[in-house]
Parts: sequence; C-alpha cells; structure tokens
Amino acid sequence: MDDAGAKLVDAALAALLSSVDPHGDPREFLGAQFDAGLAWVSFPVGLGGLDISVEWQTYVNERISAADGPSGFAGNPLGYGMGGPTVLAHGTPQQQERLLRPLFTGEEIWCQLFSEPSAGSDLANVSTRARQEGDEWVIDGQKVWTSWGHVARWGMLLARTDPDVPKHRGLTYFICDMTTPGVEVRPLRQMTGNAEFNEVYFTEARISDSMRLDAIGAGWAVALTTLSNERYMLSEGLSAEPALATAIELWRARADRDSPEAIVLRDRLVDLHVRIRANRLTMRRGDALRDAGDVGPQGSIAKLNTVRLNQAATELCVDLLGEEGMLFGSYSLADAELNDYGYDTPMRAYLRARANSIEGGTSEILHNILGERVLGLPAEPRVDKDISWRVAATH
Amino acid sequence: MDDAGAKLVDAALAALLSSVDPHGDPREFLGAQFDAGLAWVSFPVGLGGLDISVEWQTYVNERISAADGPSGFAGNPLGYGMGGPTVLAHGTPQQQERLLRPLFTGEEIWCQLFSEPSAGSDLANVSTRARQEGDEWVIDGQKVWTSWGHVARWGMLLARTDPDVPKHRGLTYFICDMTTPGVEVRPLRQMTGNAEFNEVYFTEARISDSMRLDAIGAGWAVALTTLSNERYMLSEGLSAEPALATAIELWRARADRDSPEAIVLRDRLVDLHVRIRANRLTMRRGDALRDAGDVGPQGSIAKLNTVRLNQAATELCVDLLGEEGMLFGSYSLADAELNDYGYDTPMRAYLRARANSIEGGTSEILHNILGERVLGLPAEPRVDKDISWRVAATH
Amino acid sequence: MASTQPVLLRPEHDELRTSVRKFLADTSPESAVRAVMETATGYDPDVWRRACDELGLAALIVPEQYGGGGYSFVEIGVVLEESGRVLWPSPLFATAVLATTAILSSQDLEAAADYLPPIAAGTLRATVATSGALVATRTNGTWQVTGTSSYVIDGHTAELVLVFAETEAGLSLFAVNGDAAGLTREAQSTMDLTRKLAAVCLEATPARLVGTEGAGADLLERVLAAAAVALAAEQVGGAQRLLELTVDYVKDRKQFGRAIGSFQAVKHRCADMLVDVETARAVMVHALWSVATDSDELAEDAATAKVFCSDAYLSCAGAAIQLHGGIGFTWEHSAHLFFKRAKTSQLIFGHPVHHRRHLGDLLDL
Amino acid sequence: MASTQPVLLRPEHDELRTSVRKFLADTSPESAVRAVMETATGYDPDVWRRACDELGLAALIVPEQYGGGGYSFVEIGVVLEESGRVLWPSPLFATAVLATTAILSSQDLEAAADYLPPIAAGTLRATVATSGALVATRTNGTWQVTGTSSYVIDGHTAELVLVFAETEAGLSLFAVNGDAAGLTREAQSTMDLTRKLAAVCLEATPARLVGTEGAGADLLERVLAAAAVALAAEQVGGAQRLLELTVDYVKDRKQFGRAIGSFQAVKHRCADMLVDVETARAVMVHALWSVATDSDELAEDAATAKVFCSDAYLSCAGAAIQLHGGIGFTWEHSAHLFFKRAKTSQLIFGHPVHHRRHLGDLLDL
Repeated sequence: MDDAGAKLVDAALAALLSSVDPHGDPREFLGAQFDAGLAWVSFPVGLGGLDISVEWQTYVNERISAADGPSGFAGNPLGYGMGGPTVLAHGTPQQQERLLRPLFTGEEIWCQLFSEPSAGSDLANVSTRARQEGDEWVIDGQKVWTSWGHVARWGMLLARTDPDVPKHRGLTYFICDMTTPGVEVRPLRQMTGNAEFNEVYFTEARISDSMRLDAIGAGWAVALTTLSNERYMLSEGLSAEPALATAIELWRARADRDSPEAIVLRDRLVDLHVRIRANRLTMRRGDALRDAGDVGPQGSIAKLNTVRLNQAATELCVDLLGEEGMLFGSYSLADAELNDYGYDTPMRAYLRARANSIEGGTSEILHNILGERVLGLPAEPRVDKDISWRVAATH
Repeated sequence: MDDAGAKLVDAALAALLSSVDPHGDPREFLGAQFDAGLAWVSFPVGLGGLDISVEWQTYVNERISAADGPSGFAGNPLGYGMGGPTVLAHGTPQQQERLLRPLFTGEEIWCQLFSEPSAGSDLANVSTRARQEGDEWVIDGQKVWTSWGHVARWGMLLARTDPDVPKHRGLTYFICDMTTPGVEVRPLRQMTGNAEFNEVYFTEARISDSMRLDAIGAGWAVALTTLSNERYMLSEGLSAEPALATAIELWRARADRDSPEAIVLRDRLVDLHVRIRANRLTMRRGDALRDAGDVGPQGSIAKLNTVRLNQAATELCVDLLGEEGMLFGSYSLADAELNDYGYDTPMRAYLRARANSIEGGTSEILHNILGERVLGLPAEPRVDKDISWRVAATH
Repeated sequence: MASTQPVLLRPEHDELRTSVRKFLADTSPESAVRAVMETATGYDPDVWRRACDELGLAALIVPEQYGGGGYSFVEIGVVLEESGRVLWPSPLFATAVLATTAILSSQDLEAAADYLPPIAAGTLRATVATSGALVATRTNGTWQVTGTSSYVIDGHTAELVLVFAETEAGLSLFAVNGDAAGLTREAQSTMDLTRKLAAVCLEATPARLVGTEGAGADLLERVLAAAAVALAAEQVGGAQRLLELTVDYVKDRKQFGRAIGSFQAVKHRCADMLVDVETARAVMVHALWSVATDSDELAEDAATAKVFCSDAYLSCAGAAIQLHGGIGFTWEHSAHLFFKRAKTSQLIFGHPVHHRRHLGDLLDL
Repeated sequence: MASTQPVLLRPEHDELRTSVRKFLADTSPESAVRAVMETATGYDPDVWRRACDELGLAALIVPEQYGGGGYSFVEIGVVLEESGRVLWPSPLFATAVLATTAILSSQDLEAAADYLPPIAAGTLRATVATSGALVATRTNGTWQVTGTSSYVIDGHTAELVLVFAETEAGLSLFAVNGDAAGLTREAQSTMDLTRKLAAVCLEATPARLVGTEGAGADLLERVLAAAAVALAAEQVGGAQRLLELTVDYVKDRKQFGRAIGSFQAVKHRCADMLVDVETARAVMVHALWSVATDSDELAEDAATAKVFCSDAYLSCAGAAIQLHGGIGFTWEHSAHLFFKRAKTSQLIFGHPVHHRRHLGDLLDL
C-alpha cells in the first residue's frame, strides 16, 4: 500500500464526504461514492474504481462507516460481492456501463441462478436450456436456492446452450432481467419456517443476446469467477461467534453452575471457545496472507471449521437450556421479527445451522477441494468426463 | 437344538470325560475329543464331528472347560477357527484325514499367508507366484502380518498361478509346509516394541500338488471361506471390556474425584460404559440371531464399534493417569512378561489399540462392506475390473 | 454386567408390528401427520378411537381384570417403535405409557379400578407431570395441590393429569381431573410440532392421592425409567425410517454421473447410520425386556437407553439432512420432522449429560 | 477477544528456518534420531555443540549483554517447529526455553550474569522442574531444598536444575547444581524415547534462591505459559511433517488399481489433517507473538495453544498411522515416533482438560 494510493484515496474520500451528506439519501451517497471511484477501488476509473490495490477497500469502508455512511454491500450482497467482479471480468463496456452503478447504489438488486434440483454439488450439470432465436435467447427450466430472488432485478444465469458437448463446455452465462415475462419466483420454506430462498421457474422467458456475458459456451469459466467470490463472501458472512456469545450468556445464567452437569457443559463451552478462537485466528491469517498477495487454503478451511463450530455452538445453546430447548417461537414468523443474526431464539439458530454444511459448497465438496486442489491428491475416476451432457444425463 | 442332538452330545461327553483325564496331557485329551466327534460337532463323523448343529459346540466347550479340560482353540486359534473349516469345505478326504486331527490337538499349529506389502485392503492383488513343475509348485514372493508364523507347521497360502487373467481368477490356495526349504520367517516389530507378526519370504519353496486346496484358479473362493471365519473370530477376540475395567479402576484410584477435571473425565468414562454396554448387547443380539439361523450385519458392526471403543477406552486410561501416562514399561519386553490381555501397562494397550482399525479389515473396508453388502449401495467405479492382473499391476 | 435379559423380540411380535404398521399407513400418512401437527390439540380423535377400538392400543399393558390386553412393556415397545417411525401424533405415549405405568406402579387398587378401564376403553386420555415443584396439603380430608409443571406431554388436552407433589410425608402422586377447580393449562409452542407440551398450573386444586403418601420418589423414578425406554423405542423407529429414506435417496440421486451413494463420503456415513440404528436397537429391545420383567438393572438399562438411543437418533437425523442436501433442509421434506423429534426427545426427561451423571452414581463411580 | 497480535511470521524467519532445517537434515536424519533415542543421555553432544557454535541455538533468546542472540520468542518458535518436525533429541527445549525463560523472568540480574552466558555458549545444560511439592529452608544464610519432582525434561543430564520450592514467603525459584550434595536423579522410561524425563530427588540439597523469595507462583505460571507455546511450535512442526508423509504415501500407494488418495475416505481424512495443521499454525504463530510481546492475553493464548495444538497433533498422528495401514504400525516406520511425541506432549505441563478448566476461570466462566 503505497503513498500514491494513499493520496488518491484520501483525496477522493475527502471530496466525497464533504460533497454528500452520509446521513442523507443512501442511494445518492452511494452514487457519489461510485462516481468518486470508491465503490470497488481496484476497478478502473469511471467504473466505480480508482485502479489501485484492493487492500484500500477495507480502509475506505472503515472511513465511510465511521462517518455513518451507507454500505453498498449490505443491501445487495450478491450483486456487490459476486455480480460486480463478474461483470468487470467478463462484461462488455456497454454492460459494465449499464449495470455497475445501479448495482452499487442498490437500485437494482442481484441474485444468483446457478443451482438446480439436479445440479447441486455437480453444478456443471445444469439443464436449464437457452435456445437462440435471432438476437434473443429463450429460457426454459428451473433454478433453486435463489436468495434475494423475490426482490432482485437481475439474475446471474447459467444455462445450457449446447447439450451435445461435455457438460462443462455447453454452458453460457446470461444476465437475466427478473421482471421479464416467463420468469416466476416462488418462495421456498425451510425447516426453520422461514423462506430465505426461492425457486425460479423459466417458461419461454426471453433474454436479449446483449445480456450474454462472454462467449457462447464460455459459461463455466464465467461461473468460476462468480464462485471464487462466493466462497470468500460466505466465509466472511457465516460465523459461530454469535452462537458462542449466546452460549456464554446461557451458561452464566444457569443457577446450578457447580453441579456436575454444568461442569461437563462448561468443559464443552470452553472447548468451543478454544476452537472458535483458533478459527478466528485462521481467518485473520488468511486475510493477512491475501493482503501479502499469497492466497492460501484458509478460506475453505475456515468455511469447514465455521460450519462445524456453528453447528456445535448452536447445539450447546439448546443443551444449556435443557427442557426449555424443546420450545420454539413460531414457524410462521416474518423475517422482520428476527434479530440482527436473523434469529429470535437459540432454537431457530440451531435449526438454521443445519444448512451451513450444505449451502455454498457442501462439506463433502470442500473436503474434495482441499484434498485435490491444495494437497494434490488424485481425483475420483470420472465416469461422465468427455461424454456429451445429453448422453451422461440420461444414462 | 433337538433331543437327538442332546443324547448324542451328552453320551459322547460322558464317554470322553470318563475315559481321559482332563488334567492329563492336553494333546492326549484333545485327540480323544477329536475322536469322540466333539472337536467341531458340526463336522462329519470321523473328522472330529458328530454331524449335528453347530450350536452344540458352545455347550461342549462349556462342559469341557468346567471339567478343566484343555481348549483346541487357545493354542492354535487360526488353525481351529479358520484352517479347519476351510479344509473341511474345500479339502480332499486325504487332506482332511491328514490335517484335521493334529491341527486340533495342537501338534501342528497353523498360520495365514494372505496379506502382502502390495495386497492389503486389496487382498486379491497378491503377487506371490506359484509355478507348476511336474506335480510340484514352486513358490516365490513375500507375505506379511503373519501371526503364529514363527511356530506354525502349516500355512494357508494364497498364491498367483495365472497372472494373465483378472486378479480374482488367477489365484490358487495351498497348504504350505512352513518347514520346507525356501520358506523364511522374520519377526516384524511393532510400535509397541513387541513382534506379534512376521514377514514370510518364499524363495523357490516347493509344495506338492497334493497340498493344493480345491481347483487351480479357485483360490479366491477358498480364501473367502477362510475370511468369513476370520471376521467372526476377530469380533470375538477383540474387546474393549478390559480397557473399560482398567479405566474404572484408574478413576476410582484418583484422589481428586470431586475436581472439575475428574468430573469431566467421569462423564467420558460413563459415556464409554454406555457405548461398550451397547456394543455388548449388539454382539449378544448377533449371536442370538445367528443361533436363530439369521446372520445379520452385527458382526461387522461389532468390529467397527469395538475398534472405536477400545481406542477410546485405552486412551481414557492414559488420560486418567495424567503425566504418569508419559511413561512406558520397556520396548524390548518378552511377550511372556505380558498379562492375560498381552499388556503390562495401559500405555502398551493404548499403543496396541492403534492397530485395531487396521487388522482384520480396516475400518474403511468395513464401512464399504456395510454400505454395499448390507445397505445395497452401489460400488465405486472399478478401474481394475476385467483387466489381466499383470496389466493392472503395472499400470 | 452380563445381563441375561433377552436381546431379541419374539415371532408373535412381528404380527403385532405388521398390523400396527398397516393401521398407521392407512390412518396416518405423512400428509395426515402434517395436518394434525398444525392443530392445537395435536391428535386426530377419530384415528385414536379406531386405534383403541380396532387394535386396543390404549389397553395394551392394562391388566385384563381392568379390561386391558394384559400385554407386557415389550409389546407396547413394538407399537411405540412403529409410532415413532411415522411420528404418529396421538395420546398413546402420555396415556398408554406414562399414566398407565404410574397408576399400575402405584399399586393403588381403587385408582386402578377407577382409571384403568376407561383408559383401556380409550375414553379417558391421561398424562403425568414429572417436573416442577408442587405442594399438596390436606384440609379436612381432601387434598389440594398448588404449583406449576411445564413440558407436560398432552398436558393441555388430557382429561386426567397425574402430578407429583410434596406432602409432609414426602413426594406423592396425585390425580387431578382435567376440569378441576384452579387448574389452568397452557399449550407451549414446541420445536417438535408432532408432540404437544403444556404448562400445567394448579392453585389449591382438589386432587386425589394415588398410592401411598410419601411413596412418590420411587414411583417417579419408575415412571421416568419406563418413559426413557419408551422413548428409546420411538427413537429406534424414527432412526430406522431415516436410514431407509436416506439409503433410497442416495441410491437414486445422481451427481457427477454416479449415484451419490457410490461415493465413500456418502456411503460411509450411511454405514455409520446403520451402526447407530442396529446398536440402538439392541439396547432398546434389551431395555424393553428389562422393564417388562422389572429387572434389578432397570435403572442402568433405562439410563443407558436414554443416552445411547437419544444420541444415535439425533446423529442419524443430522446425517439424513446432510445426505439429502438442500432438499433435506426444506419444510416439504420429512427429514426435519424427525430431526426435531430427535432433538426434543433427547432433551425431555433429562439430557444425556444428566443420565450419565445418574448412571455414574448407580455404578458407584 | 479481537487480539491485535500478528498471525504471520516475517520474511527473515524463512532464512532462519532454512538454515535450521538444513542443519538438522545434515546432523539429525531419522537414523541418527533412532540411534540417539536408544542412548541413556538422549542427545548427541557433538550435534548440540555444533548447534550452539554454528547456529547459536542455545543463545537465541539470551539477551546480547549475556552473550546471547537477543532474539525474541518468535525466533525460537521457528527453531522449535523445525526441531519438532524431525523430533530432534537435544537439550534445546529444557535449556534454551525452560531454563532461560525462568532465569530471564526471575529478573535476578546476578543469576542471569552467572547462568546465561554459559547457557548461551552451550557449555551449561539446564532444566526446570515444574511439578512436585518441594520445601526450602534457610539455615545460617544458605538455602536447602527437600522433595521430589518427576517428569523433569532432561532432568538426569542437566548440569543445572531450577526447582520451585515453598518457603515461608511462598513458592520460590531455586537453582541447584547437577553435582549438589543430596541430589539424586533417576531417568524414567518414557513412551516417547526422543524426549527423556527424570525424577529429581532432593534431600537437604544446597540451593541458590533465584529472584525474589515468594515470587515463584507468577514465575511458574510464566514458565508454564512459555512451555505450552514452545510445545505448540514443536507440535505444529510434527503435524506438518505427518501431513506431508501421509499425502506422499497415499499418492503413491495403489490398491484396487487406484492411488488410495483418490478414495474419499482417505482424501477427506487428509483434508482434515490439513485443517488441523493450518488452524494449529495460526494459533501457534499468534501465541509466539503473544509470548514475545508479553501480551495481556498470554495466559489465554497459552491455554488455547496447549488445548488446540495438542489435540490437533494427536489426531494427525492417529490419522497418519491409519492411512499408512499396517506399515504405519511398525517400528521401522516413523509414524509411531510422532504419535508417541504427540500423546506425551498432550499430557506434559497439564492435560487439555486441565487447561480448559484454567481457561474457563480466566474467562470468568
């Protein structure tokens, strides 16, 4: 982080904060932040950036939140965290021009249209079809696990344009207007009773070829750009710390802290404290390595750790409550009634945590990634390699 | 278990115990027991049996041990448990005539010559060669993990007679005279310092074709007979009960039983007690089902449970000793100095238990067996199926 | 240590199992369970009536002289396994296990004569409140109980509530009518919608002493032991069902061109479910015989069953959700219904940590 | 909670690591380790001398005014990681970590001036006895210590033994010469042959008070904290080595026509080893800085390191044996040497159960 960067950033921040009121209309402020090149500082000038090292973004965010300014991430996390970088890496100047600013200001929320009922861990197996008709594409199929789908204007859509080549090669990536006729979003209720996710149905929905990202058949490469940003986002978003804090409160609230039962639970609690502290240090280590330009395996490692720890910590909370742990607020609760972490009781957090080891890459897939990409262990024999998707899907 | 059987058995037992002194020369007694058909009651008359249900054997053994008689199993477990049944199922009358009686009396101890450095979990991959020369076979190769090898007269040998067919089809089963020139037995020292096992080297060792068991190329089928008896034997032999008893003693011996540390260890101890009791009931259930003629998966389940439990129980013993757990008797200890369970200290038992999850089928293989044979889950894609062993082994 | 209790069921138990399974398949498919779990009462009166009339489930362990089937705890164990297998929401557990066991164990012949015949006939739904600190006082010959007990199974719908309250002679069992003065019941909103709990509040509520005054402590221990073993039967039934659902799914579900059940990560976890189920079954069947024969080791067997079967069921439920992937986390899929039952049945009547402590005491550790 | 201690080493540490690794590869290959571990003294005097002369390992954290390198605990952590990686049997841990830390922390300038220069020069091998109940009495000006302390690292060979003994003022640190009257040392036969332990018995043995009388309790806590963090560095070095050995083996070892590392059961267990190693490394590096800067959170960081790194090392060692199959259980293979170090370094200076209790107290739980 050099002085040149420091000068640029400080100047831009000063100008921004003096010209727009951080407490005013957030969209106006975010628009000005984009124009000042402080949206994604590593992006080119004119596209929300200053073309400087990404490390400066943390500093910018701290300064703005210190001034009570709004966050471009909070209201549109998938857009800011995944959509922006993907459009920058693979989009045309026109697409970047059209999409980035309203994405950052939150005028246009984004969602992700990758997973399907038959394309979960095997993401490249998507069967949603895109057929070209003149300068339009006609989409038919179904997507699932779409968070933000019910409020999104744009969806990052991975669709199959050529079923007759091996599955990774027949995919194309589109930016889909969620308001187009033929796109139907249905909420998907979870075991918590809440509906964070949606199913999205496409019936002859039409997308202009101008909203195709990168080449026809290049969809998998584009999707990998999106996914690499997803895993990083998740390890940031998912945390066992709130559950640990709750467990500590609940343990302190027990009247029988000297009983053998409580002493055994205390040992579990302290052990969790140790492992969560260890995981926190691992994440800090990963960030420090990344800042030093060395991307280690800490991201996937932290995801695996965090999943186990959050499931264990939320369970300990319920166990600390004993019989009271059998109670549950309501299964038909509006999300509005939930607290910052999205939970009203430790029991809801406990149930919600069951999905941690599935969402954003199952723990099984993460083990494969660590074993194969980090340790260099050989892959499983692949039975579907080099066969056309149509053949593989029907065998 | 019908009355006819009862009459037969009681008569034979009465005759045996009245004619031979159970406290006398064990070989003489065991010889008489064989001749009385009480060696393997389910075997044919004249071959150590009475041709009646195997369930009577337990009764016979109880009666004889009540009379302080010797055991045909104790001094030659592999021979009695695996060799006998294999010779009966696949041997010629001459072979049965020659081998069974001295096997049971313990005059001729048996060992197993299956595993090789490159044939562990993948047992059918044996590379020890047997080449036919006239009415003899010439053996070259190496076997490993051979317990009793240093004292055995006969070895159950699985050797490759045809390298040019798929691996399961090119194997032949021999009864190898361990005193033959060209057979060298070397003790194999373990991490405990003891040497329970041996390596066996074959250099142009010659076996008469009359000691071949079943047809040329039928070795794998014969080996399966041996193995089915091995798994049963192991689940009988291996037990976590001694370690649990030790752990209970060690916990009771602690002066600080009211300390938080001790209370936490006590919870671990009781949890082990619960799981070991549960495993004991599972084994009893397996036996009861077998007696009722229904062979369930309890054998493999008990092996998996017992392995985990013995490793956990022996570790708890060491943890209960605290710093004293850092000490170790001697790594150059004669087996004679060991107690009934083969251990002088909990630390030796702890180290020995590391092998439990490897010997007699690794826990990974047992999981495959339960998943595929019991639950009917599909096997892994097999890359070495239907290829000649020679090709598969060199690729 | 080497108990001689049986570890197998008898052939005749298969017939009982078959008829119960068929009855529940007809009357309580998952759609019906989901409908009933959304109701306030939490059971279907018609199905319960048929269960009593056609199969005599409420009467099973009631002695014949009280119009019951005179069967042992082993038989009701078989029924509970089937009811746990489909999460049957019904008065079975509270009425036919808890209340019936409490009344029988109290050795109060009058109470037995008054309460057991209607229970057997299915015309009286009862329950037992095992927690809370209640006090009973006698004023001119009649007992009055005051205090609150929470987490009472079917406590808001039971027509007869048996409670444990302290008298000068010690803990004692009392019977309280559902419509008694000063009795208020409040349904509690539960994680497991297929099993309703209520807080039962008594204010100088007239009650009838059941059994000997002061004999409540032993009675409570006996009821809790039976409850733990009955839960174990439900837990094994549920875990077995989860194993079947999961194995079917991973055989059918393809990813990367293979059934996911062919991947060791999935296959081995299924194998661990099998290990849990089969081991829990051995513990459970043995404990059923132990209750049926009033074994000396009943306390140990009950604690062992509560610890082992609770944990086994919960880990099977966790594995089932994981191996089903996202679909296993949805409301539409049945996995979460079992998961919630697994977790709550681990917590009710004492967490395994508590039972390990208790077992340690029994083992003189 | 949000500590600001660094979680990375510095570039210059790589140079130190490289030179130490090369030195140990030359002087302590596995064959040499196996030879030394069968000796009574348990170290190679020539190698130790070269380590002191060529690399100044004994002098590393000794301040320059005492002829030391004046480096921080972070640097010795790097050396310990390398020494743990090859299970180097040497006086390093007892002399350069335990004794040096005790003397430095005692702030006894005379003792420092007398003992640190020879320690730095490699001419004095020392250790600290942390356990046992010893008593010190002063008779006409000279102290005498009586009592026994067991499990003292290098206790049978150290030329200077620092012991903690009770005086009227409380626990205090004393220095005892290896040839002092009434001092007997007995080697204990250890599970881990690469680290020798001894019982040290003092009978009215003349001793020198080090630091302030009665200041021993804080001093002992400080020494134990440093010891726990130093162990963590060794543990991470050993676990990292086990991961490398195992990954190499499962890539090479074929069964069923495939490298066994391609099977998920093996691959995922290797991944879990990686998770353990990388997480333990973050904890360890952070704790090294915490010792080096005498952080307020040192006690918490040390307890966290002892619990986490001990367990991580042991599970890596267990996995390494399992994934090597039968060969991993043999005396010839190196896996068991690491396994024995892993288990004993989990037990020494307090089992994780003890450190969790202590940490709970620190966290006011």
